[in-house]
Amino acid sequence: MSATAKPIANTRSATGIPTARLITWWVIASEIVIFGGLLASYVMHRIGHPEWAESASHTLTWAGAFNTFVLLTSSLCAVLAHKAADAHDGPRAAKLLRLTSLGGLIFLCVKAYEWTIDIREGFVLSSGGFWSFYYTLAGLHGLHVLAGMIIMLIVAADAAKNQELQRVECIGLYWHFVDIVWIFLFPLLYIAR
Amino acid sequence: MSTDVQHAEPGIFRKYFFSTDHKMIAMQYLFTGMAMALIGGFFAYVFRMQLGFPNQYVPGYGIVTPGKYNALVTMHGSIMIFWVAMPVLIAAFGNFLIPLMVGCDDMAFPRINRFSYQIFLLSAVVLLSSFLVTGGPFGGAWTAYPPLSASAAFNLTPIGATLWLLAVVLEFVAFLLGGINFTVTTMNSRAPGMKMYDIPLVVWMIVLASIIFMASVGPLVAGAVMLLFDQTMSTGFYDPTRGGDPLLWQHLFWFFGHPEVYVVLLPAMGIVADVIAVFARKKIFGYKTVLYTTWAVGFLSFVVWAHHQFVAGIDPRMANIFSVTTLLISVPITEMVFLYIATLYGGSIHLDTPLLWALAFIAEFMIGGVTGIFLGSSGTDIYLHDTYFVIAHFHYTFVPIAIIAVYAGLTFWYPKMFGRMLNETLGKIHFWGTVIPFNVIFIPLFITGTAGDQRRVYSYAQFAEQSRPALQHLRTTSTIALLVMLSFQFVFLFNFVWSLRKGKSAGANPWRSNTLEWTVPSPPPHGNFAELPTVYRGPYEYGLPGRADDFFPQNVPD
Amino acid sequence: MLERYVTAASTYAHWIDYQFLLIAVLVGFWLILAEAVMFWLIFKFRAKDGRPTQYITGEEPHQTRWITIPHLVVILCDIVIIVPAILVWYNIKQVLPPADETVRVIAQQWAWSFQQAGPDGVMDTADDIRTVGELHVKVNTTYHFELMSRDVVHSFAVPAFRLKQDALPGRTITGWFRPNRVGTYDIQCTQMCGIGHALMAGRIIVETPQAHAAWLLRNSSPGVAGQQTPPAAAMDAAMAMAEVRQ
Amino acid sequence: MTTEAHVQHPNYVKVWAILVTLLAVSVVGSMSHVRVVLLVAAFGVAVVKAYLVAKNFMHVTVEKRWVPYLLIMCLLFIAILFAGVAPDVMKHSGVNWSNPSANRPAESGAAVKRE
Repeated sequence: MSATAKPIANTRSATGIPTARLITWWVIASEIVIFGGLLASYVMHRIGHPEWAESASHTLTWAGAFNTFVLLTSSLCAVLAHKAADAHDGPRAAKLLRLTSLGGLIFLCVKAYEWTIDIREGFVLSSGGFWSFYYTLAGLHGLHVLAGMIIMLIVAADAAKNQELQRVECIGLYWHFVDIVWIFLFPLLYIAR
Repeated sequence: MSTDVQHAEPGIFRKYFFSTDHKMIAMQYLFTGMAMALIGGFFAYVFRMQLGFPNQYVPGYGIVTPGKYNALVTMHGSIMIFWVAMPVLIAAFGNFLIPLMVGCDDMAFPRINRFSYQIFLLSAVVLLSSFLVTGGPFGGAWTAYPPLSASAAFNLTPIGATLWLLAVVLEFVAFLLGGINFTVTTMNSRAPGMKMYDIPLVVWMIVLASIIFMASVGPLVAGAVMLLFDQTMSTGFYDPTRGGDPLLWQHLFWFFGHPEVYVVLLPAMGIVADVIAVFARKKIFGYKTVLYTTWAVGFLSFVVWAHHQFVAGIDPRMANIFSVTTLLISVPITEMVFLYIATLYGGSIHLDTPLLWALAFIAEFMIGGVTGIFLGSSGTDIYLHDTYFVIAHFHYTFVPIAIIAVYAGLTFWYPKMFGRMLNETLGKIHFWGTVIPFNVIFIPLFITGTAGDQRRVYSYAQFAEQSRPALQHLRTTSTIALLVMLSFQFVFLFNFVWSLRKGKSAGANPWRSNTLEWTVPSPPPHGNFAELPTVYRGPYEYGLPGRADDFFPQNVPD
Repeated sequence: MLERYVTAASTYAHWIDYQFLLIAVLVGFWLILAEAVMFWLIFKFRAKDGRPTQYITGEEPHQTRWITIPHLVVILCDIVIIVPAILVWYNIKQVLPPADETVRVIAQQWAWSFQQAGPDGVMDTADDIRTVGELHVKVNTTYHFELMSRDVVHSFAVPAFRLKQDALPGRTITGWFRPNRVGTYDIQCTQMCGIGHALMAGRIIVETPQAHAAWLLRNSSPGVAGQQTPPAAAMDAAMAMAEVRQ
Repeated sequence: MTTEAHVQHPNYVKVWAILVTLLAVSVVGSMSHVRVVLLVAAFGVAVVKAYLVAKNFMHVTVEKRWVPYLLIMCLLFIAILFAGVAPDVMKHSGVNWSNPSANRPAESGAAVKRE
């Protein structure tokens, strides 16, 4: 949507928060309850089933840790992109956003590698409660990473032309949220015994 | 920025199918919802015929077998709640009214808005397509309790169950996008001068409903993913033989399912508030109090869900807590209804069709409300749970919400939507022809319920106590009343279509109303306002002393 | 009040009936009052020429009084309702009186099967009596039932006893009832459990001690009743298959 | 339309360095076999990391007051959900009910697949 075609509704800001950022907050709020519901279900099962710890010990902690590192770093790039956008430096913001989505790509590759190993060892989606939650949680999170990457590349394309710079911050917010989700998934799926 | 690029009249195809104009999207939601309502109504006709005249050939359908009966009641429930009440009450009225009432030219995110409708349409198609697959549509009740819903070996609808689940999830996504859009538009895009308490109640209520939906649906989306994997990938989330727990789904479902009741109730309440204010020529009694009670209801609706599960095998101690919170929620709702009744005091009440509908809403909804007390108090629920008493109770809330309030809204805003007035006589005929049979349908069901008729049963032949002739007479009565009610709906359809062409033209403000949507021509042009309005006062300034005419539009300077 | 529509055949049936009556009286009063006030207002303030609308914000205390006072009374009514409601619940679902007899209730698609101790009065012995679709109990005897399900969620409901409890696969749920009137009463399944849901009927037969003893003797030799597949279930299964094929 | 900078940007690299250090801490802590140490290293650190990201990267603290309240509200609802569900799902027995099938370790791997 090129800037001229925007309805006036989109340009108003009665709350003092720009419309784009406002909708981002609402999206994040609705994501919190989606992930929250799944995590709550997992946690109460996990506490109720101590024997799941045995399955959990098969997960590749180092891979999870490396992925955490990747996401933290990409979050850094995202927030630096936001800083650049505030300085009206579109091209730099675009560069940093592309770097961020590169981080997302690495994350997904590591995940793929990791899952290959798990499946080779015979742990699939239907191999008992822990593995069902493990693949479901990580899979849902992975989908969010993928979606974030795609949107980020689109935003970057605009930003490179110094257009829609306000979107840089918004996609950044979303990315940080995905990061935070992983910050909790990592101990829940890999470390807790 | 120049808006003329945006507001040039687009071509026919873009206009009717890929329009981003909120009014067009509202119409798409409205007509999709009405079409689904016809389908859901037809299902009701079929299974009521089976209950009224057991094992007879049903004209237009045929013989109702047990499996078909289950599918019919399941689809009736799902369609009426997810594909009729929500699209019409929230999406249709929300899309049409919010930009007009807050005084801006469109939704804040028109393309997200269009996208949400397209997903919704897809969900409807997916649902209906389940009638074509082997095994037929899902028949495990709209609550879809696993393991029945999780395993084809139990529900015998291998594909239907999955399609139902997919359709529901898509529908949720559509309304998440739509609801977030409503919220952002109302928060950010209000006309200059429109303060928090200058927003018409109907907008308030639609937005609060969207927020409640957004906050409650998440866990069920997660739960639906788990159920989908149980169905298709043989996981064991809800399978007790493999460390899962069937109760988890029930909790996730009702954690959304109860707030959902208020998600559809609030917009209805808002519509009724606006209609009453206009036709009683009266300021809403305690506008802010209405809002406080709404917030209270919104919060409390998150802590009552397990009253749907009192006898479902939850820990009995929990039932005590949820029983208390359930009766607690009756407090703000009662207050809201009292305020509406008090609004009538000192008005000058014009009994036009919209007001008739609005008053009928309150009168009938009160019955639905008080019968809820029987079910909310855990002691009596032991007996009444899953009987026809429950059915009668929630139809006394849902019919006023999804039928009566919707008619109030349609008859009230029809002139604005289509630029012509509905025929008043036909409107009154339709009103009485709907409301009287409605009571004749469900009062007998209260009695059969107290007599122990259980739900979702295609025939009582197996049950000596339920197959007493006296009870069968009641069932037949309610079926006949349903036929009458359904047949009167065609009066409305005729009125609707006929008035599109022949109705007398409405003009900008036929009801002499205050809110902003009446300041623009009917139907509003693309882009709504010639020049965007400024707001000087609240929406309900009727009968202000010392003014020539008894109303005072929001955009008129003092 | 409920007894006009369905017989009361267990000790706690009346507790629920009284609770029902209490609620009916209280909310009935409020419903009629509110509807009356509403219709009176509609009549009193119908549009008349030359009578202007009054401008009432409903925010001054002397106005809100008209809402708050009735509203406080409503809250009072809520309390009057909730306390006995919880008491009834507590005594039916939460605490179990000591059992004279125990019976095991097993739900499956689409039949009820029951297991109770034979003449030796001990569960899980050779002379246990297993029945399908029919439960024989002694009048004026406190029974505990252990409810379980073989496949999906069912619900064990005896309207005459005002008894209802869902049966969840994997769980064992214990409850009680004390029949106090001889007769034959329906057992319903009140939770959607598949296409045979409407055929999942059972009978509970409340007998005098003598009749019950006689029945025990008739059936006590191991494996008489109920070993054969339940007719209802078989029929339903056949029907189910037919449905799938068509 | 561009955003007028509503925040002054802290030194993000420093924040990132702290986060990575915390990550290392939690990994090292996970080697421990003392349950308490393990849990603190896992979840205590996670909470701190989440707070740092929310504060410094998402600027929640300098956003309009109601935004953090909104997010906290959503978390509160999840807490309510957990509190309402756990007595049935997390526990395997209670007043007049027990859940033997859940106590029996779920057979993993070749799980019974119904046809």
